[in-house]
Amino acid sequence: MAETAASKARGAAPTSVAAPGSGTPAARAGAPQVDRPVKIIGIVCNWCSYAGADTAGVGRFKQPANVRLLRVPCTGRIDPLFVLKAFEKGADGVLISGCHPGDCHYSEGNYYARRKFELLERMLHYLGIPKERFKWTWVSASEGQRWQQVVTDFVAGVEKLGPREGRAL
Amino acid sequence: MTIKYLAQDQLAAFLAHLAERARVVAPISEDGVVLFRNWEPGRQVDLEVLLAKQAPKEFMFPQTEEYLKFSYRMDTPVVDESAPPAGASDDGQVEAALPHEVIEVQAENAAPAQIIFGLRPCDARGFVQMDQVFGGYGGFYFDPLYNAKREATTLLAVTCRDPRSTCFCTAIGGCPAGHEGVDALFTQVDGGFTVEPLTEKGEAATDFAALRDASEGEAAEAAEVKVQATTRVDVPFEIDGVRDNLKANFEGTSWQDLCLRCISCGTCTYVCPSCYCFSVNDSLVETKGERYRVWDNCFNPTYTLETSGHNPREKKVNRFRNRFSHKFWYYQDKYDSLLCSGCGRCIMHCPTRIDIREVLRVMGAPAGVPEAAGAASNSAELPATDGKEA
Amino acid sequence: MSRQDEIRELARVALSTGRVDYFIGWREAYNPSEVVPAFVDEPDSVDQLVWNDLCAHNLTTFLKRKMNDRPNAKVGICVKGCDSRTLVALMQENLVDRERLYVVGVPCDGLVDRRKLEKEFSDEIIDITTSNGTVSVTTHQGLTRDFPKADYLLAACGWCRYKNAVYADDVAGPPAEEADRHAKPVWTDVEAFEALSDGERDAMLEEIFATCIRCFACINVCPVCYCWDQCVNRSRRPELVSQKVDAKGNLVFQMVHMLHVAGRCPSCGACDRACPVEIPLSLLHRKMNKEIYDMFEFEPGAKLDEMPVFQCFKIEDAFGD
Amino acid sequence: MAETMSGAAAGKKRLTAADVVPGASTARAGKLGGNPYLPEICTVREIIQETPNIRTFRLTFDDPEVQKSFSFLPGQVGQFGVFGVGESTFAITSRPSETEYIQFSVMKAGEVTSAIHQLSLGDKAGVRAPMGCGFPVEAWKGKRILYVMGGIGSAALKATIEYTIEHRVDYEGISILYGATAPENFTYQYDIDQWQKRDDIDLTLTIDRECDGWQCDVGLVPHVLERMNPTPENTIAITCGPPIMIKFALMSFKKLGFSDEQTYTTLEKRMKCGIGICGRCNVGPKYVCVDGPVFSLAELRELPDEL
Repeated sequence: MAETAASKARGAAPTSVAAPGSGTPAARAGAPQVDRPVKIIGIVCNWCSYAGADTAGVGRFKQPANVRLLRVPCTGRIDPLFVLKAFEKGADGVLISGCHPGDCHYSEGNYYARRKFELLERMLHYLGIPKERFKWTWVSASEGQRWQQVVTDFVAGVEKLGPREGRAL
Repeated sequence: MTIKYLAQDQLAAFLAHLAERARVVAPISEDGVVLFRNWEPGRQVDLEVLLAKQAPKEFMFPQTEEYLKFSYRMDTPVVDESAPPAGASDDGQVEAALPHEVIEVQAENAAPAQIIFGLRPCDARGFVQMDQVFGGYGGFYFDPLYNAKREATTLLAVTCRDPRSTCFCTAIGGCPAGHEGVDALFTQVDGGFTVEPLTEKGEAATDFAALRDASEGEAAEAAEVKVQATTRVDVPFEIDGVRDNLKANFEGTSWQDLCLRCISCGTCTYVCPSCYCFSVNDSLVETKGERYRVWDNCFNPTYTLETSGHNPREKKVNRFRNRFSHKFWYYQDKYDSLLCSGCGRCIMHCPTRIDIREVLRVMGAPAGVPEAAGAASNSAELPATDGKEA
Repeated sequence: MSRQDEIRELARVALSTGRVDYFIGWREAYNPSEVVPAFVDEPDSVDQLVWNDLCAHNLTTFLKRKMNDRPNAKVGICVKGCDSRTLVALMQENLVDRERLYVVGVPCDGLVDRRKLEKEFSDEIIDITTSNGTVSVTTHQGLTRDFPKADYLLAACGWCRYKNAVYADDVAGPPAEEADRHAKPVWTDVEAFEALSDGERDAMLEEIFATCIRCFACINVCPVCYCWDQCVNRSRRPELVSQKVDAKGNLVFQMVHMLHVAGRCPSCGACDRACPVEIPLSLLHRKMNKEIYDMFEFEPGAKLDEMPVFQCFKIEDAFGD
Repeated sequence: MAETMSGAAAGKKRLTAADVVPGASTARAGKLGGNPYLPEICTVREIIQETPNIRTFRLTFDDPEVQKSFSFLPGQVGQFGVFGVGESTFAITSRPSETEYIQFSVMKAGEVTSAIHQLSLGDKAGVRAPMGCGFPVEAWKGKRILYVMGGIGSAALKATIEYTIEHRVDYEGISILYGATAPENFTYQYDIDQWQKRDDIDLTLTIDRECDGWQCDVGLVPHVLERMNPTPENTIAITCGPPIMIKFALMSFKKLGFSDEQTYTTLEKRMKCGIGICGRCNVGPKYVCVDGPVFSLAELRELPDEL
């Protein structure tokens, strides 16, 4: 890495990487320094995944309690800003779920949504949010067991990384 | 007061000495972008680039400044049955209710001692101009947030040896070696700086062993540098009558032509040493919150937008006119001072290089003249007169 | 005829025949090293229009809603290849009225990065001229130095594949020689940044965005960002984007801008050039376009008959699990 | 040395931060001695539903000292807000002689007013008051006062009406023309009843469109005003209401022969700081928050047309 993109863009010598304070990335990327339960925001559509979570609850499927659900009418309503804001305000993970493609209550909301989420996911990785911390998937109203699986796996993934200590986001 | 001398190689030691008792702020280059930043031993002060991208006003008037902290108790308040129910609004919407039992409200105002080194006399003059509005001038309100920082700050300015073509401080009563607001004036001469303490604060800040009395030759050189610099600052417009002409030209059609290329961003106001407008916001997370002010600017379309949807300055041209009228007319009427120190940053950093000098040449001239000259956006602009032959 | 003369002639004809009410091009500002947008409404005034290596302004910004106050005027406008893509992006959304528009395509061989030249001097630049691939720069003190143009191109010009406008009514002079438009785009800058470790990227992004002052220059200059007083970045209640100016909030602020123009932003670079504190926003919008290309093989604003990718979908899209 | 710094302020003493009483609001320590950004905490004591979307809030300052010493001029305003949402400027609608409470009438419209409408009895709110300039009621002694108001505009004039009624003997006459879109949209119904009973107040009520059971006038305020045909002689006309009503009322006054010097109105602008600093409420060189909200038409005539 001879010259970084940013310093190149600013037309100067590549000093930024060695800027003060940046000398400890390894320490930051390593084990969690804060000991607290991870906080996860789940954004789910009203018609499928919220109902799916409900099904899981009614079925008494055991699942981790770290996820706080935010109910929206449709995954198509989820602005990528919601996810960015969640991370900015200190969420350790964000989980998005809605109706399976083809099953959208509004016919096509999730078709638009999946294009957005795919881009968002790639941008988040770029901004330093690893894939374990952001997941988007589909869970229908009847898939209580799938909801349990999705949540359990996701929380386990986030817990492995621990609470997030990002600088940029 | 006697003129002192600081050798160039003693500058770092001098700043380190200052840093022991106060925060030291200086123009520092990061990837070629010069900004006022905290100086620490080992960092290079950049005085070669004449003007840092932004004036150092953020150290007196931070871009985001929390000034009130408050907290709520979560107890359920006793509700009188006869009162209208809270939360249920008239249009039937159910809104999230806030907990309303405020238990603490505290004013916040941090003002540690700080020393700004390497600002220019125009930057210092910007503070003097802002002092009027924040200082309760004319019986208006006194702003404790700004003034606490202002009083805790020492301004060590450096004479502009090589003014830019966009500088016009002399046109509005300033000078590349101006004293207004400056606590001590440094002037670059051969091998170092002459140092003139101008105030008690300046005396205190420059009380340092490595400073010796300047020789006659050094003092003479500094005087010559100042004279040279002053003669090289352009006088692109005549300030006399600008206020009256702006008033007379308020409805002038040339405003429209001048603002055509403006994109209505806030760059000019945020790099300006004397623009001071702000907005106030509250934030509340669970039971704790704060009230803070954050820079705002008159080019922001929501700046004057009222709840009813009415906006007194809805169009770009209204907002554009307001900035210049405020600087050279409204402020003068109210505070007996201009609100511009002639640094030219708004010209240099405007994405479309809107030229305040051109605006004043056109709108600050007697009514009728610019229109007669063709009004067109472009023909009114004169080429910079100095510079090329220098 | 030089390209500059072609532009002047096309403008003169359009103005004198009444095809347009005013014509937007470029002209010199207070010194020849600064070029600014010019609005010409008289055929006699067209000689102020210039075309040189500093004409970086993307003039399509001035076609945005609420930017200027003559909603029904007929407008003539100069567009370079990159600018034409923002124009097409606006047309794809039916946001400009083609009936009122007269577009002059200006073939472009790459422009000079004034800021890169500024870094070579502590003094102010007052004149920049180019001939035969050499840039001559004169400073306020009277110093003149030459630089090879190839080393001081705007970053966006280095990987440009659209030297000619993708949409124009008339073209000023012969087309520029263009590499294959259908070749794979080059993303070396983004790839260099991606190659950094997570920690390094994180630290750099924080450092870069800490300097943002939220002046909204990037947003207001962006030709495809037109919400003005409705901008979500200014919303206080709900406070969707933190109104406090700090590094994290600033990154969210910029990301909101980027994601809102996703599929419509062709990385024209207007935001990078407008930023008064020189934040390299290309790090975000170029990355975004790299991913969009990877996902859809789509380039924003390249074809009139396409829809921005986030305003449509295909049932067979293969994203997610 | 502070003096030397502000050349332009020569002759006027420059304050320093030491002159500000720590932790004191301007309500405690005066306009120049306190922190003008610091609100006084108040408790909501009474809420009156005036119209479907207007409520009147009666508040007491939590500090009895502040409550005791609080005074204001009719027409002055205050910043009333909910911590965590923000503050807005409202006319003080209590009687200037009232010592027990301070009162604001708030129409639900935006962010802050919606939050204010959620306040219930016993809740705390912040108040910075008084601010701005009031009406020159002293100078008006011996004159006839004509109030012309519409809708929520009554709030801006309420304190002044009460003041002139309290000092009725000082004024030659009091006329009130009050218009609303419909009967249920009249504020201060309880006070209107009192005013109606008095024969030394000339009260005219009007609604925009006729409706069942309505006894008083029908028609838009400016029309009714012209029908009333008040004499401009020794009269001060004050108007407040929706901008469009003010505009036409002012035209009517002109038609009726009122001079600009005897016509007053109050202006409204978006405000933040309320103390003449944040910059947005200016009309030319005048700041509505500190130079207003009360302006005579003669003063307005001097200002650029940017309302």
